[in-house]
Amino acid sequence: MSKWKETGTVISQEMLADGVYSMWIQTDKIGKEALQGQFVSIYTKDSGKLLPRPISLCEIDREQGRIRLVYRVVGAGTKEFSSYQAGDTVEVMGPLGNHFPLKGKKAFLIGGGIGIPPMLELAKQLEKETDCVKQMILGYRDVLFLNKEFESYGDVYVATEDGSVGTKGNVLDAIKENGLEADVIFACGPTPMLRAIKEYAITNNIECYVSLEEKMACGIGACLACVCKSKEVDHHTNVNNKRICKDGPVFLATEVEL
Amino acid sequence: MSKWKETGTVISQEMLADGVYSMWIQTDKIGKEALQGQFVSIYTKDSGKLLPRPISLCEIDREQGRIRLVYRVVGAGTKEFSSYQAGDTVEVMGPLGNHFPLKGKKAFLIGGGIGIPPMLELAKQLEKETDCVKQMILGYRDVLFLNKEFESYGDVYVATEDGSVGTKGNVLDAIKENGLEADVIFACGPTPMLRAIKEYAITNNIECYVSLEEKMACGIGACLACVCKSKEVDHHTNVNNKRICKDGPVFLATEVEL
Amino acid sequence: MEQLNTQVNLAGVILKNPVMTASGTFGSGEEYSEFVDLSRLGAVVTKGVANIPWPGNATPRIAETQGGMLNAIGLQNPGMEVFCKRDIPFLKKFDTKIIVNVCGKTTEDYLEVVERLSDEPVDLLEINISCPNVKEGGIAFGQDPKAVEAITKAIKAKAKQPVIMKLSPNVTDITTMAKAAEAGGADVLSLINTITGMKIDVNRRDFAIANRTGGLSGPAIKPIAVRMVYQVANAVKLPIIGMGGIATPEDAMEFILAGATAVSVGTANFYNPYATVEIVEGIEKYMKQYKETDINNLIGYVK
Amino acid sequence: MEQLNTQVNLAGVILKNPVMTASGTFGSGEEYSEFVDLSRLGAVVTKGVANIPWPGNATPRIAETQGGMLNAIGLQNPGMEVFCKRDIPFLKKFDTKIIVNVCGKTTEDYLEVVERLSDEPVDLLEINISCPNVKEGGIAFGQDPKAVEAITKAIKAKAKQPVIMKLSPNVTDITTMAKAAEAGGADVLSLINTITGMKIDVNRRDFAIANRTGGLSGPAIKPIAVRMVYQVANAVKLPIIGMGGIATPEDAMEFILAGATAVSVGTANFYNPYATVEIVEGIEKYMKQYKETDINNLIGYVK
Ligand SMILES: Cc1cc2nc3c(=O)[nH]c(=O)nc-3n(C[C@H](O)[C@H](O)[C@H](O)COP(=O)(O)OP(=O)(O)OC[C@H]3O[C@@H](n4cnc5c(N)ncnc54)[C@H](O)[C@@H]3O)c2cc1C
Ligand SMILES: Cc1cc2nc3c(=O)[nH]c(=O)nc-3n(C[C@H](O)[C@H](O)[C@H](O)COP(=O)(O)OP(=O)(O)OC[C@H]3O[C@@H](n4cnc5c(N)ncnc54)[C@H](O)[C@@H]3O)c2cc1C
Ligand SMILES: Cc1cc2nc3c(=O)[nH]c(=O)nc-3n(C[C@H](O)[C@H](O)[C@H](O)COP(=O)(O)O)c2cc1C
Ligand SMILES: Cc1cc2nc3c(=O)[nH]c(=O)nc-3n(C[C@H](O)[C@H](O)[C@H](O)COP(=O)(O)O)c2cc1C
Ligand code: FES
Ligand code: FES
Repeated sequence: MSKWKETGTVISQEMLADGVYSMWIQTDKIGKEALQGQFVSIYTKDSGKLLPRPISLCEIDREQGRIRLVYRVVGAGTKEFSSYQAGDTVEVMGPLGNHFPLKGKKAFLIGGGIGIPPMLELAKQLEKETDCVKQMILGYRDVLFLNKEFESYGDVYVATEDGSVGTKGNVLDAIKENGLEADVIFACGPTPMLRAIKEYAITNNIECYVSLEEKMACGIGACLACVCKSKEVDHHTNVNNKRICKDGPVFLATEVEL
Repeated sequence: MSKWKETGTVISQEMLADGVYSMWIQTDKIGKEALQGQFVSIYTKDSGKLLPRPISLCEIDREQGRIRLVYRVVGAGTKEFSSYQAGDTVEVMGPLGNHFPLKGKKAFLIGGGIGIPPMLELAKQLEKETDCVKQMILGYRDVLFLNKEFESYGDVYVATEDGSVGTKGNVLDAIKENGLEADVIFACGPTPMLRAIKEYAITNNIECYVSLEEKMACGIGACLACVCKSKEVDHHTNVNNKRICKDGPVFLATEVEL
Repeated sequence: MEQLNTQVNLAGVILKNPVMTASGTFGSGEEYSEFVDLSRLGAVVTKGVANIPWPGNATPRIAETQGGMLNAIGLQNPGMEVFCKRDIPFLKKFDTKIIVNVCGKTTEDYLEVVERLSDEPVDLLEINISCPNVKEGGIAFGQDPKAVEAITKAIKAKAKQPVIMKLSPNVTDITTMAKAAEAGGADVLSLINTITGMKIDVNRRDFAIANRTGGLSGPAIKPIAVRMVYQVANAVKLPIIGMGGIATPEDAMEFILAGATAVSVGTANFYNPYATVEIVEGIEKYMKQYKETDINNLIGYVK
Repeated sequence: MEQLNTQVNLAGVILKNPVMTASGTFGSGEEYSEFVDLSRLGAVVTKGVANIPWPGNATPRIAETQGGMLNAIGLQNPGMEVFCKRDIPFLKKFDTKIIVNVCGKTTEDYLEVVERLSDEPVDLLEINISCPNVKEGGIAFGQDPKAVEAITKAIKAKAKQPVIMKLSPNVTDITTMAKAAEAGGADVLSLINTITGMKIDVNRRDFAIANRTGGLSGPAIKPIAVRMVYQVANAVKLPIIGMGGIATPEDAMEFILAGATAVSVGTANFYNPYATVEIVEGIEKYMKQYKETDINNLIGYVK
């Protein structure tokens, strides 16, 4: 599969919740090739900031070559992106990384916080390509976003830290509270959450895919900035390291150390 | 006189000739205090470029606190400025430097290339405050700009390097060709032009004011980046250096070495 | 919440807060006093002063680089007599500490200035030992530990005020220089001075600044400066004044957490004349946000 | 107009143009071959290769800084066996020169790699003598002229290919190191490697990268790199490969005018994967604009 760096055009920009934005971008080639679970590198226009901001694909319109990013403003780069309006240009490289496999009979799609967005395209593709029953478990601190959009693909279970909506606690609490079961897990979110899910999956003998994060420079596997520890010696690196940007971001939970 | 750094608002942006732009900026305080011959420092929004771009005031609307800049795109900073549109913000510091005195019975206002703009506000103020007869001598490489706007203040003589309009040659050629005379000269433009004008002024015993340029950092006299050689030991620096940003940009031609 | 304590101690001199100006970027304060109230600052550090007036280098003296700038002003200064008569009385009008930066070509030059300043109302002396032209065979004082120790000793023997030695970053191991200054009796260290750099104008095919090389400053060099402050803070016992690319309160905190007792703001003044006071205010905000009442608890916090 | 000559000569190896990749930023070319045709480049310089696989440092390994970045990858590499079997055959498919960057912890480590490569189709060896952990009491080989000369000699005694010594900028006087490498028999010098820096996250109150310090690269360091290339070009007779912040054709020309025979593009690849080929094309445009038919006339033009 090929990759490109192109100048995309913003189609729409919308605030979903305080500090969380949704941006659709028209690309030339990237959107036509991208798959669920892949990400893109977005570049600031400010020459003082050199590195890519990796953002997962929340939705992909392959027909029209459009991608949707849902992101939280955490620093200067995402702040710049949130200022873009329809018609503005944006530098995008992608599609990057591997993708979630479309498999399973009964799946958990687990997203924590800003790890929720990539689950949307996954839900859409599982719906389109498989018969898999999808159970979305979404964990938030407090304010909800994107949860409504999951409803057409299956049952949505929400956990909030403060208990203001759904289960009080984390995504595993929501699974327990609702007595849910699955034969495959797809998860993206903060590392402590992924660690707990991995343990849960091993205990319950469930196949589990996690999407990881790390600071990136090249985004394509060349610089070795973004590695995670792997259980076995990796084929490419010849050491116990896997490149999240290239060999991931999606890994079988059992092949990486969290 | 005070100085400020403020966030101005672009009122209009217009291309006058290939690569030469005219921008009106609404300021809070700067435009209310500025005088003919002063300049402002404009800052890029790009964090990779730290230093000010000093630009002369081409016109000042003191009533409304507006300033007009006419500038040529020569590098990344001026290129960024040329992309600003009405409503955009722009970082401005000023008003900076000293100013042209309003004096003389019969004056030459000489501008060479992008040294022409500051002569416009000078012509306006001489018209308003004095009885001085103004003869504008404007030197261009080829394409003309701003020349029409000078016509309401007196006779305009043009010199072009290629002879396409007016006198073929430089501003001094235009003065000779038209047999012009003056008791005071105000000039701004490239150093070789100023050097020739200084010599002409000395030969003809005419009081002559020149506006100089140098690379600047602080723009307010603190860093000593922008000095020119002065004939006498300077009162402030205690050496033979004057600060163009603070003691200038306007100097009596006889007090500086060109 | 308790009162915030932002006071820091530099060799017995108490600064109301750790924010100072970097020598050479702030004149003697007069020009920037149109933008900021100097009484809000911990200290004002003046442009380098020599025994006699120096005309400095030819122009262009500066050039912009990405995220930074090069300068080769060449230590232009009016000489100590004019400085003492004009600039010190001006600064005395403000409620801030006065630190005079001293430069020279020979040890004797430095000593002459130090002696001239001894009865002036100056709080600290900052000795710039990375001037380009000095007698020791063309190697700046600041690049040879023996020379650093010797000149520190000589100055300490004459100085009435506590002495800050300002170190050059153009060295293999900054801790060697810091230890040499400590051995020579320095009271405080300041770092970093500019890093030697060069820019070539590819269109004119000539050096961008007349002096060929110049000193690199600004945000571009901040990671180098933070590293050196951290190294020195962990190598000597002296208080450190950190500088190099500080433009925001977060930048200042980075140096303080790395081990700086005070910080100097230089190049940032050029693009934000309000920078110093904004940093004073931002440090207080940071302390409140993290519920820290004494800035001294944050000095060298990150180990 | 005559044909342009962009060929340059590095110790007898003719590069079709002076544009190369900087070690460690381009892997072994495979990843970037999706963006650029490697046959357009003067040479591809590989990531550092050691005698055995190295796992590198803990993450985070990088941090962004203004106009630059810090990295402490820690020379992760698959070891020379996998490298020779997989990466060299891949690169041989392209019409470009192959330069292998060699790293090691001890002199013996380096020699083992150099010997292993001696019968491989490699054009030049680039020896990285600024690894953080080496046996000489913690001081990198590259910061001591005696060590530079000794290791250069040792490598030259074994190497079948011409040897490039890659110098560390973290030194007081880069010309001393350059002369030491020349005395040791180096064929070519490359500079600069990264400058040691540090970033502290003031919110987490911790080092931004796990290794605490990292190497600063990118446009921020360009003025320092140009200065060092200029100094070395005027101190030794060897050809120089210049690098440090090159992102545009103008940047490349700045190094060439300062005295570099070839240039390497590093950090710029990360934000512009097409940078190398754009620079190749831009240099040709520059030559045409200034009616210069031979790039060799521009090497060291600015004196
Ligand atoms: C594979 C992947 C997918 C991601 N998908 C999303 C998403 O869909 N939505 C979303 O809001 N965020 C996502 N992130 C996190 C996102 O990359 C960061 O929030 C963003 O880079 C912050 O940039 P900034 O300039 O605002 O922050 P700053 O803190 O100013 O950034 C400074 C530097 O750190 C890097 N950085 C900061 N936080 C992270 C992080 N969490 N992961 C990697 N690099 C980081 C930046 O890229 C930049 O180089 C993803 C990260 C990865 C690795
Ligand atoms: C007092 C004064 C008044 C000026 N008035 C005008 C004016 O009315 N209209 C106009 O078009 N230009 C004017 N200039 C020149 C203008 O400052 C430069 O053209 C502008 O700074 C170029 O910026 P850049 O980023 O486009 O170019 P770059 O070459 O990318 O700039 C790089 C650096 O060099 C500096 N620089 C480049 N050229 C000059 C120059 N000629 N003088 C001083 N600094 C320079 C820039 O400010 C910047 O710091 C004036 C200069 C001075 C000193
Ligand atoms: C224009 C300019 C002039 C300077 N003059 C002096 C000086 O006279 N004495 C001195 O010790 N340092 C001088 N410096 C160095 C600064 O004090 C400071 O050490 C350096 O610029 C790094 O800080 P910054 O990045 O905040 O500017 C000068 C720096 C600049 C930019
Ligand atoms: C992520 C990264 C990894 C690097 N790895 C190596 C290496 O393995 N060997 C080496 O000699 N230099 C290495 N370098 C240094 C570069 O080759 C180059 O000297 C330096 O980055 C300056 O060039 P630049 O500013 O264009 O990046 C690395 C640099 C970076 C940014
Ligand atoms: S970011 Fe370079 S290898 Fe992943
Ligand atoms: S630009 Fe600083 S003194 Fe003029």
